[in-house]
Amino acid sequence: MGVVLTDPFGWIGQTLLELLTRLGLQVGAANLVINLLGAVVLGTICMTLGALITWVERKVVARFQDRLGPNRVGPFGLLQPIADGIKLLTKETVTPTGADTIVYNIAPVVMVMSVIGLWAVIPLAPRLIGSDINVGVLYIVSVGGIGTLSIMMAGWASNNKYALLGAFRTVAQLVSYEVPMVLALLIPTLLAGSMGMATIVEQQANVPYIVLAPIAALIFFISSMAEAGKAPFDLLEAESEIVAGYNIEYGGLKFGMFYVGEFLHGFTIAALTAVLFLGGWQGPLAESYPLLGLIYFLAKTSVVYFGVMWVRFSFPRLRIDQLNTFNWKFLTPLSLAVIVVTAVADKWAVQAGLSRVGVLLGANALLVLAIVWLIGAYARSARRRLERTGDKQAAGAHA
Amino acid sequence: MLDQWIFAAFLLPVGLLIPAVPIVLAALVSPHKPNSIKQSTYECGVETVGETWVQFKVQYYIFALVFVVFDVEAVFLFPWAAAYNLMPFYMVLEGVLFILILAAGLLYAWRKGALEWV
Amino acid sequence: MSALQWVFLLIAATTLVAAIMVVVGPNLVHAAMWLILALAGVAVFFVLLDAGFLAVVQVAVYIGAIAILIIFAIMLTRHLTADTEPQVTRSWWLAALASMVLFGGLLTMLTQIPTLTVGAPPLPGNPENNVRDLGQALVSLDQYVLPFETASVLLLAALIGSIVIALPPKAARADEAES
Amino acid sequence: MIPLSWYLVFAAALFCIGLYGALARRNSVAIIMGIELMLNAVNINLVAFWRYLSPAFIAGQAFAIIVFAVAASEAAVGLALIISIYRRRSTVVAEDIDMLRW
Repeated sequence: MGVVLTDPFGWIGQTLLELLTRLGLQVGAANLVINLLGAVVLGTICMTLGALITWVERKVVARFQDRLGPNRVGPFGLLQPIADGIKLLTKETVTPTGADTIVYNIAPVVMVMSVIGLWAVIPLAPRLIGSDINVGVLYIVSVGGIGTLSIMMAGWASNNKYALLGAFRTVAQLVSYEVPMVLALLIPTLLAGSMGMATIVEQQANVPYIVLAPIAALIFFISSMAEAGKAPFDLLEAESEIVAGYNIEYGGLKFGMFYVGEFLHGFTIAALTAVLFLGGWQGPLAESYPLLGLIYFLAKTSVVYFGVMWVRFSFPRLRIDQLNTFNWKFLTPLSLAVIVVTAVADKWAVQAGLSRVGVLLGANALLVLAIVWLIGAYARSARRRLERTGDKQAAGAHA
Repeated sequence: MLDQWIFAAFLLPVGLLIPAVPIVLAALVSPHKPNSIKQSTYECGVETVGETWVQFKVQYYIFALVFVVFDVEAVFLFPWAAAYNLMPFYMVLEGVLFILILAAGLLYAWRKGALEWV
Repeated sequence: MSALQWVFLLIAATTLVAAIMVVVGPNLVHAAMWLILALAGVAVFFVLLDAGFLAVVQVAVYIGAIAILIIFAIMLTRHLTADTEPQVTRSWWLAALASMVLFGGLLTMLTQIPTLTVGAPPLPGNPENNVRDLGQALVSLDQYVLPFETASVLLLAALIGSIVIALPPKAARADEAES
Repeated sequence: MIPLSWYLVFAAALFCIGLYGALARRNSVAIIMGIELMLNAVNINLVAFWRYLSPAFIAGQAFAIIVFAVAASEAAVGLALIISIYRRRSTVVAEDIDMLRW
């Protein structure tokens, strides 16, 4: 019984292994079966979670807008996702004429795969991680990139101008925001000295990286929100203003898959932020009681996810040129500056024997001051230019 | 080393199967009464005019281009960052030089107006 | 035949079929999709070769970036009549012959070398440190620091060059904004 | 265990397919796709030789990364050229692009 508390996941694996070898399987084959079982379980949990999140999000947005939200089906409307699923399941599947049928049908599946695949490298609890590969951070970048591709596929295969145009714009936004996201991912790698996700969490035992690199954490949070297509970055499928973008020709469950994939992506970026910057499963007593670590991880993820929803329901949409300018002229240079400052300051702190936390926090604070000054200077010059041209126009009107 | 990849190697196909199963199921249980109006391209009720493959602005390509260059840059920087703790100061500065050279590229694109949304 | 060998053969067959579809298919966008599949197959080979870093880089750079660039380029240069024109040159049989001859020559050359049937030696040191060694090698003065910095200059040159080439002049851009 | 020759045969086949694509296709974007296949075949060879013959030296992987950078630059500049030519001449067929022919 003590084992169950101190190492429940190892115990489950061991029990399964014994069971399978007793059934006559070799150890290697039994390990394969256990991995397959784990993958199926994790994938199913993710999918269920994706459906559940639609309920959470609708409930939360209702409270933000002073409404009740779903409350008819089941207690608190909890069975709403199931009702939605059944409704989508029985809808007629319509494939538009001229569509590239195979690509059209594969696209939503690939979309969901790219999100579920991310969970392979997320450490859920101490010693509980699907693939503890030593390139975990880059794995996230590459699997996330497949999602971009699925949008391109969906837009192209629909044989619809607006779908294709929407896909182009969405892909342009996604690849743009991928640049600061990837650059921000360099910071945890640099601080932990490893790309393995499990190692990154272990290195945050004393200080989570949000303390050491608050700007990088914010950049990652913002740019991955844009990656997930959450408001205020969702104007390419602004439901309330224009018809949806790349997925306009999709209906029934295929559309549902895009929908679930998007919601699950939102939750996944919250989990990634929690793992990379908030210490993942780290917390008091987590090391000795892994179940507690799982609870810490889920709690941190939920807090970040609430933050995502908060931003989403509070801010209006950006205009597309603002969105673009914000990324290329603010986030990308800033993330480059953050890397340079962090790399130099951290090395200097170690060599001078100063406290790492103090030096890095100081460096970040200096960077924030520099940004504020720069933006202020830019705004002043812009105002002056506007006044000058405004004067000229006024003079022209008089003459 | 290879063992660590097994889970990911299973999860990716499973991630394909899990959404595929309901979609196939839906195709089986849902009604199927196609007609040409229903199948037609949805453009807010207006009849579709011309080819779908209209010409697009080159600006999209420029963004993808800048992205490719920075993606490859990050690929070079990740091993550098992973080895950061073992490095003397001058090696860190080499990485910084690498970043600065590419920052010059970003600056060029900015001045040239390649980063404007048109 | 071990399980690993079966995996190898399966992936090799998939990749080669995908590669053939890339070069013979009439539809360019489909060719790009097949190219993506072929590139993914190559990524699996990198995993089998214990080069996990290169595998994820392969997916991130080739599938996540270059493939998107190629699809954009296909869409931007799409001809209305593209699918009806012949996709290969008149002397395509010459190209086929040349590739066949090259493949045959390479095969005979490979059979001449007897040592190629050996298995892989175990990786020295801790394989987990693979990426770290690579990172150090890239910035060590006596190893690859010159190629490393040259690569950044190359990328800078590529960025500037392709912006100069692809960006239309300012007047044309104003026209394009209208359309 | 997988012998080294398997990787080499596979890479040779991939290279030859890419070569055929680069030589025989008329569309310049398709030619670039063929070239990408060839570069991939080269990369497999580099990594396979590193793994089987000299795993102690990191050279194979370092070379492969440089090849990635070259491939990305090549695709970026090449496709930019194609787009630029398309804008002037409305063609992407390699045979018709003969501005440099005297």
